[in-house]
Amino acid sequence: MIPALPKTQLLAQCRKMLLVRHFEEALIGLHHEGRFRGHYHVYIGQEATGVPAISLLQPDDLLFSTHRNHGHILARGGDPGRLLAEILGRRDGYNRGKGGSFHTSPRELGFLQCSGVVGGILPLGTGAAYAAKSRASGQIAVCLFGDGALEEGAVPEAFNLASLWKLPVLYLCENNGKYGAGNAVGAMQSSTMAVYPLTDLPAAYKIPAVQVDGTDAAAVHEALNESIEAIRSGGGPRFIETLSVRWPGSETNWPVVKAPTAVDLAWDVSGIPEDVRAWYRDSDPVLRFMRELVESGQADKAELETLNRSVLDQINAAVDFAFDSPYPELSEAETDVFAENR
Amino acid sequence: MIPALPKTQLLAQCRKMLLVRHFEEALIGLHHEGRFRGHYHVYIGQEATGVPAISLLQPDDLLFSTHRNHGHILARGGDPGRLLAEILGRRDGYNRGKGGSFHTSPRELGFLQCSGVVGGILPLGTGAAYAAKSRASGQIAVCLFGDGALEEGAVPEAFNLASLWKLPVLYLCENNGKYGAGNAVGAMQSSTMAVYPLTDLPAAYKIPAVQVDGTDAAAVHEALNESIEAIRSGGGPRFIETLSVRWPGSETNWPVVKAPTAVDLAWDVSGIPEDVRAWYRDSDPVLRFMRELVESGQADKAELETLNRSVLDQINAAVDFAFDSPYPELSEAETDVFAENR
Amino acid sequence: MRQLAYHEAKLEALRELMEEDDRVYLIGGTFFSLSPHRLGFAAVEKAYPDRVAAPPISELGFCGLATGAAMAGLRPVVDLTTGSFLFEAWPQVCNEAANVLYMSGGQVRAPVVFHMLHGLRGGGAAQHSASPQAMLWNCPGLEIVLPSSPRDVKGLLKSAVASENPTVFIDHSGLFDTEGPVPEADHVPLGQADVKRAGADVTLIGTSLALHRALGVAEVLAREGIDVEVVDPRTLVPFDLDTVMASVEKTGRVVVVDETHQSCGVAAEIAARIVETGFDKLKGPIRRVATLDVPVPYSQPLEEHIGPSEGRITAAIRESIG
Amino acid sequence: MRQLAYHEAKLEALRELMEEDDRVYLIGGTFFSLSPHRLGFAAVEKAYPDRVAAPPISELGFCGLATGAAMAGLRPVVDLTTGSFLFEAWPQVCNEAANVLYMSGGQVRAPVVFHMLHGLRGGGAAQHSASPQAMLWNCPGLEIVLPSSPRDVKGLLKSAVASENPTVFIDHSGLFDTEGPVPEADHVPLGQADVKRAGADVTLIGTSLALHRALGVAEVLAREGIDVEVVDPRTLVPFDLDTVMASVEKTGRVVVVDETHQSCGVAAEIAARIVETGFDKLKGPIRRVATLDVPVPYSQPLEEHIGPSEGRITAAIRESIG
Ligand SMILES: Cc1ncc(C[n+]2csc(CCOP(=O)(O)OP(=O)(O)O)c2C)c(N)n1
Ligand SMILES: Cc1ncc(C[n+]2csc(CCOP(=O)(O)OP(=O)(O)O)c2C)c(N)n1
Ligand SMILES: [Mg+2]
Ligand SMILES: [Mg+2]
Repeated sequence: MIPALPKTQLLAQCRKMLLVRHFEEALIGLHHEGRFRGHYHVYIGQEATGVPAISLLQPDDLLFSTHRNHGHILARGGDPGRLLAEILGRRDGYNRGKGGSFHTSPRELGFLQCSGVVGGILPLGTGAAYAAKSRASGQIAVCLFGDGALEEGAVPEAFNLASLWKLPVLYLCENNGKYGAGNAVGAMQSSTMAVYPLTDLPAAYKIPAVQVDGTDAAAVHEALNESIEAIRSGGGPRFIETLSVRWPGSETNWPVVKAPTAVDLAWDVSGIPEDVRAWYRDSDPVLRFMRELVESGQADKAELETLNRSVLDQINAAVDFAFDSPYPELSEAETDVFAENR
Repeated sequence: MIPALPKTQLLAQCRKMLLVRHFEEALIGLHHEGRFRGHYHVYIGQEATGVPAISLLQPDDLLFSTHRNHGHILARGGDPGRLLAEILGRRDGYNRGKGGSFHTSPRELGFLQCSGVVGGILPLGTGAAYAAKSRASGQIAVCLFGDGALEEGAVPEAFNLASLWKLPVLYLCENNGKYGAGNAVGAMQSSTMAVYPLTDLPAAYKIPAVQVDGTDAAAVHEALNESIEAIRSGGGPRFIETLSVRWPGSETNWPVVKAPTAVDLAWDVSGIPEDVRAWYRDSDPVLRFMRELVESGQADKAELETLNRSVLDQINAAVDFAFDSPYPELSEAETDVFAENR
Repeated sequence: MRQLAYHEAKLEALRELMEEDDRVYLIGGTFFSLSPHRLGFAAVEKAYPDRVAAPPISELGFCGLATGAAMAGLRPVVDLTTGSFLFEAWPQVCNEAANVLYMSGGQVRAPVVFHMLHGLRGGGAAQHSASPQAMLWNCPGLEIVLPSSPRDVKGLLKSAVASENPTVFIDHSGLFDTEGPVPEADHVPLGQADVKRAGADVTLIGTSLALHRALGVAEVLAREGIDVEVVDPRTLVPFDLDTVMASVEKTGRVVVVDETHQSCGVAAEIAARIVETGFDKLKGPIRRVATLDVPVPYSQPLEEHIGPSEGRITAAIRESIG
Repeated sequence: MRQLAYHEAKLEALRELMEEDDRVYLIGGTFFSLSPHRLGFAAVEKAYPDRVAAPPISELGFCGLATGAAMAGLRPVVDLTTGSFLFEAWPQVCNEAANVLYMSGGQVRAPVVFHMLHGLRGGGAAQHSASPQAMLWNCPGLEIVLPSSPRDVKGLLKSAVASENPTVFIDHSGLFDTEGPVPEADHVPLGQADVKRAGADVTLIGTSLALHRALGVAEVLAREGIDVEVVDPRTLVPFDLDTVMASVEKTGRVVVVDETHQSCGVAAEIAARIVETGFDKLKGPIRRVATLDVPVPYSQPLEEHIGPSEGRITAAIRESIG
């Protein structure tokens, strides 16, 4: 379902979902063309989690993400040009080219760290919440991470601290492993996590925890809304697990786009290669959102086509911007090791 | 209650409990006399856990303990002379003086590591169980550790591995914090652990977990018996939490004996200083065991007095043995860094 | 000038920090481990109950928490008690705190202080006696502070907390009862070595407790007419090579005394820098007096044997002046 | 002699180990990270489904598990993929595995192998590019192996697994496609350095991928008549100082090329040992070409700039022969 919001907001969310999707598809294309090196991870399939979730945060809230951060940055209003420039290691990237894909982290948007260490942000985000509570700033901290993080001991340690000290932190666990690789058929039990459902782990630490369908924007909106309110009113940490089905393009370590996203796919997937068709039909959150927008009368296909084209234009401009950006000066390699002490 | 066992076995358990108790009291005395240096932790108050628990293991089972290991070693049949020699850093210590109190670890008794890193043995013990299962040796691994260990991330990581791979390991968590320092009055909730009861944590990992009174030898015997059987028959890991009340002599970091243990204290605590009397009356597992032995007709006080005297004699001999043992040669400092490769 | 014990100067620094800057939060430990001086800390705890937190036994978690809190505006000081327990927090310290400023391209600072005691402490054995400063020096992005005197512990602790960077502050329990002058209003910046004893014949470089052994040996050898200059770098990062080299140029002979294990230890780095910068000034090899490359034994005579003892320092100096 | 690629020789070692010793268990990873050669490992996995385990993302847990399994009689080989993830397991590796033999007084052995890739890998950035061997060299009780050739990777991997001690086996993805001779029945013991190129003018010491850069530079300089000897220690612990010193005695000039960060890095220790042992043989300072003391930047030109590049090696050699 779509969230109960005014049309302008719904279209803004749709736009962001398309922005994420097209950004990632373009990125994969650029990588296949050999136009940048390095490992990267795409957010395809999780757009209906990140976009509504992040739309509910305040401007001064503090965000932490992982290697799968592109979607979060764009959902928060990040500039695709500067994001791509960072992924290319260019001077105009958010981190001046020093961070790259995993670590792009726009401070101006409230991002404090995007860590490539699985589980690493949970203690950090819990600490940001500690600062917020200590200074009564009214901020909350949000940790956006994958299901795999719960296998790292850092995570239960963070849960314990957050629960004991009633810290204003939201743990948003994006479980993209539903029916995915490594999982037993027909079950959600992962081959590498004995705790099932995952919400049992935070629950053991007395952190209220819920599961929602991460491809259902309305469900995400509602769960987040409730949790954020509880956190802001001093209720301590909350945990939300959002479920999505792994995008088949990421079955290998180097993603492949077999079916570029287009508006009409929302109603007709027959043109999509058979081996991946089911995902686009049943599990694609962007196509679903567009379908629901039309079904609920909030938009017509033509509007969506216009929106989609404008997003594609924006991506093209971003690609140009990023490739026009030069590499940093070599001297940059030796700056930012230490901040100057006063 | 006392376990349903033949008298000889009950007296043997009583003897071991007294051995542990008198060993620790003697040790505290020696430390106060300045006859050795270094930090150490005593097992007083937990005798009715370690003694019956360890009596149920097979000779080739694999044991792992912590800084609070003296009781485990003696319960397993360790020689108090060699244990004390180790604590004094002498050549005849189990580890030739290189380990000390925390790390005394008689391999011949099945001990593989006594670690001073809180939580450190849980991955190790889980690994020994992995070896046992891999080689179908029939052994089980036993990790003996305190409630504090559950605060370390290593522990949930170990739980996950043991549960996923159905490893033959027993996690015996000795919670000596009942009503103890750092805990809220009248509750068992620790100020440093949000999970309560502690068994909720292994349970989240689908490890069957029970709580028992760790000062009740029969309860410990029964719980261990059942768990060990389940583990040996391929049922995977088990978790047992035993509850005991922290001995008041260990309220500071350097223990103090305010009332040396004697048989008749089991029936009359009036001679014990008032500030610690309640513990000896209500929570002392050794006095309780002796009381129950007599009440159930398995022994009379005179037998216990004889037993007690013989234990004290053994301790005296152990002290002499340990102090007669020389320090290691200085060249020993540079051996055992590496085992020779063939 | 007033004289204070090291533990008094350190406590004074903690008190003043709490008083002067409400962004300072203390997390964990007693800052004096199990020593009786921990009672002094209890008073600070009582005075600022909301700004002193006793965390669970979760070093990885609470070092990460402190780092995140620093990113979000606090000035947390974490006490890990023993340096060995820093290992538990290694990924948060070496892979998060140390990297965030750089990998964010200068956007995010993590002005956190990690405090701990290091080294041979008398019966600490293999698992409680680490001196992690050498490993940490191999991890760019961390400042490393090693006070050795009452004046330094106060001044450097205040500079560490004032610093914009993650700083590892490493004490030694063997220093707590040292006495020395502590000026009322004082400033000891990071990155300024201190010549603790002037001399002409040989340069002895040492930090923390080992520095005191070096000073003791220097006094004894003075009676024989051997004039030892003792230099205390005080901080490894930043490192004041100029002061060290000024001494080396004068003496041409160098002994480095240090409690980290020898291989890839602090003494190795100091030796390598001196060779690179002032090979021509050297009259002979640089000698290292470090902890032997063995895990720390429990037994007292063995523990004493492996450390940078006065006997080994004396021998190294004698060899050095040939 | 037959020629194999590094990845083939390594895979052959893994296969033979599994075949020859049923105590060998493989835990984690692919032993070839994300490279296409991981498909070769998939075949081993298939052949021994009960002896190859895919653990959760719990490096601390599974390194401890492997260590405990080794104590109890197995010969586990753990793959951590990237050296940076060894940080997660630091307490189990440096405070449990490294210490158990010593602190048990020789009673308990932990013959476990920790395998990982190290170093600058092209876009790994600050958190995926660690070279932990320098930090590990400061932790007594661990053997450290750094192969650089097809022959060495096979021989050393077999020796590492045969060793009675915990061993850290450190690969570099940049080596996988290197070709070289690999004798059918071969033995490469730990602790034996290898002169990879004989020369008379200057001694170049290097390990792992950096060794190949050193060899490349040596060939180029040979055309100018500069005759470089290239020595590969192959293992840091045990370290073959004799072979290194034999070369130093011949040339009197030393450059150490290494990919760990410079401060307290591998080059520092090698330099310090040479100075201690053979100061009189040195004609000038020992030069280090190590990774600059900065976190690893993502951007390609910056990453190339901070590593031990051929340009920097060449410059160091030229300075050295002055
Ligand atoms: C400490 C650590 N161990 C291993 C890895 C390698 N790694 C990168 S992504 C990943 C899987 C993470 O799964 P999940 O958290 O579910 O995130 P997803 O990629 O599915 O979004 C792993 C194991 C890592 N980055 N950090
Ligand atoms: C990793 C680590 N952190 C901190 C310590 C210091 N320490 C020693 S004992 C102890 C308390 C342990 O409590 P518990 O596990 O309940 O054992 P108990 O002493 O109560 O038997 C602590 C924190 C340690 N040894 N290891
Ligand atoms: Mg996932
Ligand atoms: Mg306890």
